[in-house]
Amino acid sequence: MKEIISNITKDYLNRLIKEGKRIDGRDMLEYRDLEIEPGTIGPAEGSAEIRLGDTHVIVGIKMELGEPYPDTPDKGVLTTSAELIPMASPHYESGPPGKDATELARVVDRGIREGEVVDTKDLCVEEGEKAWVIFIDIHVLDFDGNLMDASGIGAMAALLDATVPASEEEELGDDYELPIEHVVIPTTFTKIKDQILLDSRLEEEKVADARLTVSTNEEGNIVAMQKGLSGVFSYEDTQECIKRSKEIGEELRQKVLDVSEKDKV
Amino acid sequence: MKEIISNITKDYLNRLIKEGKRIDGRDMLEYRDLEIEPGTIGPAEGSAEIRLGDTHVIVGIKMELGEPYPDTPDKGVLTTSAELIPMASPHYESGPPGKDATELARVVDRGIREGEVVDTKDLCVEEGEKAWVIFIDIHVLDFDGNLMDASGIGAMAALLDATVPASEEEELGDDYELPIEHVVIPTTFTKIKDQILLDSRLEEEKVADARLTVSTNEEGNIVAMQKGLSGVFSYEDTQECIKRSKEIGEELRQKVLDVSEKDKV
Amino acid sequence: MKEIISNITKDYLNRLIKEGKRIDGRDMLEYRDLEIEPGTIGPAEGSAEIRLGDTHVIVGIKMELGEPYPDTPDKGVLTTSAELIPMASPHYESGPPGKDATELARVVDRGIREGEVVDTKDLCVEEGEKAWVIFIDIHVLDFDGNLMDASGIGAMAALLDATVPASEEEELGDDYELPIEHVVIPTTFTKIKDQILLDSRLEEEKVADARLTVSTNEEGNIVAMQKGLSGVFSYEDTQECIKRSKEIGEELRQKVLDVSEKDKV
Amino acid sequence: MGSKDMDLIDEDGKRLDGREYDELRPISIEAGVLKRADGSAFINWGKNKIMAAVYGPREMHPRHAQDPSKAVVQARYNMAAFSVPDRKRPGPDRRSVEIGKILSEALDEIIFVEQYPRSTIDVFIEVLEASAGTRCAGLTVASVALSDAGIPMSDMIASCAAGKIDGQVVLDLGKNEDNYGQADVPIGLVPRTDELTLLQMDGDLTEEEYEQAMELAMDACHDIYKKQKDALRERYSTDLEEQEFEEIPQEGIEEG
Amino acid sequence: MGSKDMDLIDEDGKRLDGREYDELRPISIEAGVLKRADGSAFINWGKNKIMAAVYGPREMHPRHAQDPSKAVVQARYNMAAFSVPDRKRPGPDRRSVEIGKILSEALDEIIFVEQYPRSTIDVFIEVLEASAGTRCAGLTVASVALSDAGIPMSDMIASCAAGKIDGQVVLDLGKNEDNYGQADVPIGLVPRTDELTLLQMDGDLTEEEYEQAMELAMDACHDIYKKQKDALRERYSTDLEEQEFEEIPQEGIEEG
Amino acid sequence: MGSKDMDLIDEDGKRLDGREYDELRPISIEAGVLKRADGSAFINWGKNKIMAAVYGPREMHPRHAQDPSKAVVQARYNMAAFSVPDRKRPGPDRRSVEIGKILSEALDEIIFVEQYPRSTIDVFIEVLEASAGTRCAGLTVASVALSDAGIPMSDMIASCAAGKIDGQVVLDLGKNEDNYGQADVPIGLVPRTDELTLLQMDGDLTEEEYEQAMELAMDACHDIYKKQKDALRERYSTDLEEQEFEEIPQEGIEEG
Repeated sequence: MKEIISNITKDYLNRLIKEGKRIDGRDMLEYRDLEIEPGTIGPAEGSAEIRLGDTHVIVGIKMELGEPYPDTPDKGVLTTSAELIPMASPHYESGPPGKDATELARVVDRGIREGEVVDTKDLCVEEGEKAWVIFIDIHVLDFDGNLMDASGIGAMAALLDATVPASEEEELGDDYELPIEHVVIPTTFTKIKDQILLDSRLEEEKVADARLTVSTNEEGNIVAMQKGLSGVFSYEDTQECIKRSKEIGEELRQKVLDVSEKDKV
Repeated sequence: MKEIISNITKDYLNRLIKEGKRIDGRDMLEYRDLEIEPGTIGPAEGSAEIRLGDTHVIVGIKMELGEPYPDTPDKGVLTTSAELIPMASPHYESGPPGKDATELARVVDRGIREGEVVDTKDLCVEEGEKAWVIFIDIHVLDFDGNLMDASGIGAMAALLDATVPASEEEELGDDYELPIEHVVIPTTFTKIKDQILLDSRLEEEKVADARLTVSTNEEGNIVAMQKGLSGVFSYEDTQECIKRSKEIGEELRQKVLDVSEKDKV
Repeated sequence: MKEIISNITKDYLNRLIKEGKRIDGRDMLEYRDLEIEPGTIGPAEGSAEIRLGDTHVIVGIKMELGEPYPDTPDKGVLTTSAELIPMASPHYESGPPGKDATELARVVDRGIREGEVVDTKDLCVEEGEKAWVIFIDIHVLDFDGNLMDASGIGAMAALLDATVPASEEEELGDDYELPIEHVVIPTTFTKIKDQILLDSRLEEEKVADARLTVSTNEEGNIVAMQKGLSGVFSYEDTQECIKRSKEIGEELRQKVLDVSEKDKV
Repeated sequence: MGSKDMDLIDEDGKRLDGREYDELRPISIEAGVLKRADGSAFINWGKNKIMAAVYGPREMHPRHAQDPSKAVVQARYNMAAFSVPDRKRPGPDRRSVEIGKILSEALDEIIFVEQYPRSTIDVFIEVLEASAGTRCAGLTVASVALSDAGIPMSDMIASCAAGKIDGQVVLDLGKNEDNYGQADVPIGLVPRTDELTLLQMDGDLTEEEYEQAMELAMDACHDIYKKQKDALRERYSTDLEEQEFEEIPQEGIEEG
Repeated sequence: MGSKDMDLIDEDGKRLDGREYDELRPISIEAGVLKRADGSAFINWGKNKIMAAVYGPREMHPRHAQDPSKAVVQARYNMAAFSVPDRKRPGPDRRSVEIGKILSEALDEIIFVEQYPRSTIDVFIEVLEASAGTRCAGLTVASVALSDAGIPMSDMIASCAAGKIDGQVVLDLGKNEDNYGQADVPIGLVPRTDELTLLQMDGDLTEEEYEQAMELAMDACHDIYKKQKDALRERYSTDLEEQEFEEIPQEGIEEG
Repeated sequence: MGSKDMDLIDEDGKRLDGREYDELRPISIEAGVLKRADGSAFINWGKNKIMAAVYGPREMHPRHAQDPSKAVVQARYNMAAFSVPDRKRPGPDRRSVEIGKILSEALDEIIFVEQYPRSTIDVFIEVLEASAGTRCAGLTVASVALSDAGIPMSDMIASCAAGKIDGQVVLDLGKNEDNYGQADVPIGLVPRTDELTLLQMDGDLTEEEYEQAMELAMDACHDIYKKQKDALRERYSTDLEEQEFEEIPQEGIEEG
């Protein structure tokens, strides 16, 4: 699964970074162009197509009636899946989700769940018996780094696009917009030697020592974090990432709301 | 999975065919001896043992009460499975069905389903709630080519042999014969160089460029077709196969009805 | 999976045994020290930790309400699983249970089931609808031979420790001790050349030709047997093993009852 | 094919979506749409949205599956969970396995596989939105992606289906027509030779109806072939305008 | 073993199917019944119908599973979905895995495995119809198939069970006897040495009952052994009469 | 994190189990508790009971997964079926896969992996009883097991969590606090350098609360580090007292 890189390229990238430069000319804590297109998938209850540089992800939302969990009988159910299909990278393989896809799905899931993005109480149809189950499916078509953000922002935009198909069921009334309470934005940093970079491309991820995803909501609170890879962050590093995450999160949140044609939630 | 053959044998077979001959002396569009023995498996609701030359297949029918599909609430359910067990060939492996077994099961299934062989309306017990589920299981014991026909004809004969075990359930009345509406017969052709052969043996399949299965019913209509392998057929080839399929299908259909001790359906 | 041993060690062990000696100085039909500690696992309905020499096994009992089997509508359900986790031996691998784990679970299961250890009639809540399902999970932490006995005795002790959590369900009354009717003790012999050994350690198992497990109950009756490995036993061998199994079974049974603080069942 | 309790052709001979009996749904194809893949293409066919990517020729793993005389063409047909009204559970079902197999065989014919012994050419077909006819659309777009990848081929495969609805033979069944029609005949054609590399049929057809269906479908494949070539032409002209920003020393990149 | 609410022996000491306590169900064995397999045999034992096929010795895959000092005997025990009253889901369940393991071990003993290092000898046992005692019938027919394949062996394994019903020790339990009896003891015997390569027991037996059961079962194994040898004798005589039609140059056929 | 319908801190500022806000649950660690493993340790942390075993460095299989430049650290996190109130189905679920991944990464940092190219170092973490904080307890005990195995390391990882309950930042959430609290921040620390090899966070924290949580957790990690070192010291002193009975010629034992 791991993307491999030659020593020549590695040296080149490390030298660039030492000089304070990135391969595409960005500043260290600058984001790539982000295109968000909601509603591209007809049969989905909600969807969003994300292009973050050359990273291309589609997130689709499907809803079905099911049983609530026994410990939350008055709430709907959220479930997030990610497939790293072999279309997206020569190193992805067919088959059940591996470790990377599992981590990706769980990190996106926690951002949405712990950030209380969806008002799941509004998804209960009959306490303990029937509730809407929301499937968030992440489909990665082209992989040029930073899947965490592309997928997490895609999930957020797809949820904002989603409609509960109540009218398809008997006696459940009209369709209604999925009730969204918070807009959570993940931002992912990597550390290469002593330098912290935001929104890394694939080549940068290949040489990264450590990775940190910070998800914040519109109140500027932190709702989820995930460190990855073998390297380390200092406590001060994490403080720096959190500050930058709040700033850029604010911008990206506004962009997501704009394309969704929604005001603040 | 693919059966491999040496160049010597390949050349020999190609030379034979060029001379208009087959390894067992048959004409190009001639069928092998077909033995059909219905009812060999006691615990099955219906069964048939097929010997097509040295190809040896047993098809068993089991029935259980289950739920109808939501889109056909007033119909029973048909489901076909095939296992290419390692007993039948040194190249088959244990484990879940591979591509060949999957294609085999689906082609047999489509012939029966699209040919409307079984009156599935007669298998509904309670609309939307309870219906008979018919399991057609194809068990290949010995493999000398043309599994499509051996399995498809075996499935047809086993269905004609089958009894719905209604008396085993409460308040469902007496057992009754599975209601059969059409008798569908698949016939399979291969193309080797420019020659079309009917009912190929294993060695012939090994050198075949392309394969075509045509299934017809007692009205002489085509109900299913499936082309396989990498080679091509011309449109005219397919017309020739269809004509021959109707002829030989008529003969085989009579044979199936004879051993089933049934008149025309 | 199979434990491999060098020729030097093999020769050494064979020579020892020819001289009537074992690697740890025991007599041929002598058992190792057996420690049984019931109730070590808090969340389990019953548990026991077994140390048989350096073999270390934990057996946990969990209970859930479920459906009885259709052919025994008035009885609870027993199900036994074993995992040979890679912690316990460098030769165990992650993944679904292999042949050895499957045989282990089934032999333990048969001893309990055929020995009618649990009064399963007392576990039925509503005939044909609801009954307690008892999960016996065998977790092997350290493997120095004779898993059959360590696991079987551990399962017995865990069952004696178990409480039916009736009070967690509505209208099922108070918790009650799992009703135990018989105490079944498995004892396992190996045959190395012409010598029969009781309770073999790992190195002995590695050179063993054949293995025989005999399970007896408090009446001295045989309730289950299982021969394993490629070698043979004579009929007279099996008679000798049965006699010894009854003797040592009596001792071990008393030990299990003692630690369980129970009188005879 | 389904039951017949829906009128699929109106009094004027028009179909539900207003098409004539011999009219294709709107088709648009774009080549070269993914960065990582060696070749790629995207097709919009009616309401079908399908992406195809090609990787290879590359060394085949596991080795015992290699063919010492030629490349193995492996097409994977996969439906996204959200591509259909009722969510599809991820992972291959039997239908996907069969379609992957017949698409692999259909593409194998046109590729000069002998040029790449011990290799694999992987073709990934992802159905993002499905609305009847995905295997034909998938085969069509996969051929373009193979060309985009520069795989040596004798031709492309153009693919579409004809079928029978309300007793009449028509081209390119839409979703309701597929559900409530009486027959469907998907084909894959080598346009230069008019040979068939894909042929399936379901339903109930007389010999004459079969022949009508084949004529409609084979004609339409030639139209589709034009769209495939246009997409490639468009792709090459775009390439000339673009300038890649990034200049990583490419000779140094190894892939594990 | 099951509960006891069924009378299994009548006033005259006869069993449900009219057998005496020491009587086997009818057994017939045929060797050499499959074309592809290197050896094969079919057994009808009461209402059991079981086919066995042998492939090998052949190179073992994967290689890391090879034993450099001997052949590995791998028996697969499989029940057809339709072999039992309630359809069995295809694929190995825990019971099949265990039976495959103990049958592999039981057969290993008699095969000269040292003659074929790094090889596998595969024995496929397919239960087409099951009616109590399939593991014994399977072991019996597998031994014949191994002989038919020309695998060098020191002997065959003959196998049958004894058990206890209505408090009495009897031979070869039938289906109801198995369901409602009190014990079952399947054994596999090397007839020349009277050694046991298979031994299991379920239920409740005193030492004396165990000894009675073993005597019944061991005696019966010698009768079964005769039937095994007869099947092989029959097979060889048939061979002399047959003429193979087909004359493909066999030296040329390689298998991948 | 869960809803908030439970009081988790009383009027005196004490938590449900009587702890202060900055107090760890009782922790005891024992090293060298398994015979077969190359290294092992057991931890009792509150009501968590977790065993860790280390095998390796040993040759990695399959070979294509080997790294020619270093050892691969593979941690497997597994919960016993009986470790939680509702029986956990055996086999890895998504949570276990993720935790195994992040623990592997957290441990990799401190091991001198370059010393063992093409090898694997396997760390098995078995949760026998689970009661909030198993990943931290698992990482802590795994570090001890690695030391016990004699794996060359730059340091150990000490791990614990801080979180927020009833609006207050506290150390080491217990089970009810985890279920009904508002945030949890598990960390893994390299005590010598105060660097973070593990960091996750769930819930809702302001920047200030995050900083309070980190200070609590980092301080506590230094206390835990002492317990880790004590466990190893205890282990070595025990070793000197013990005499192994058994004297098998060890040079002869090969492992396949």
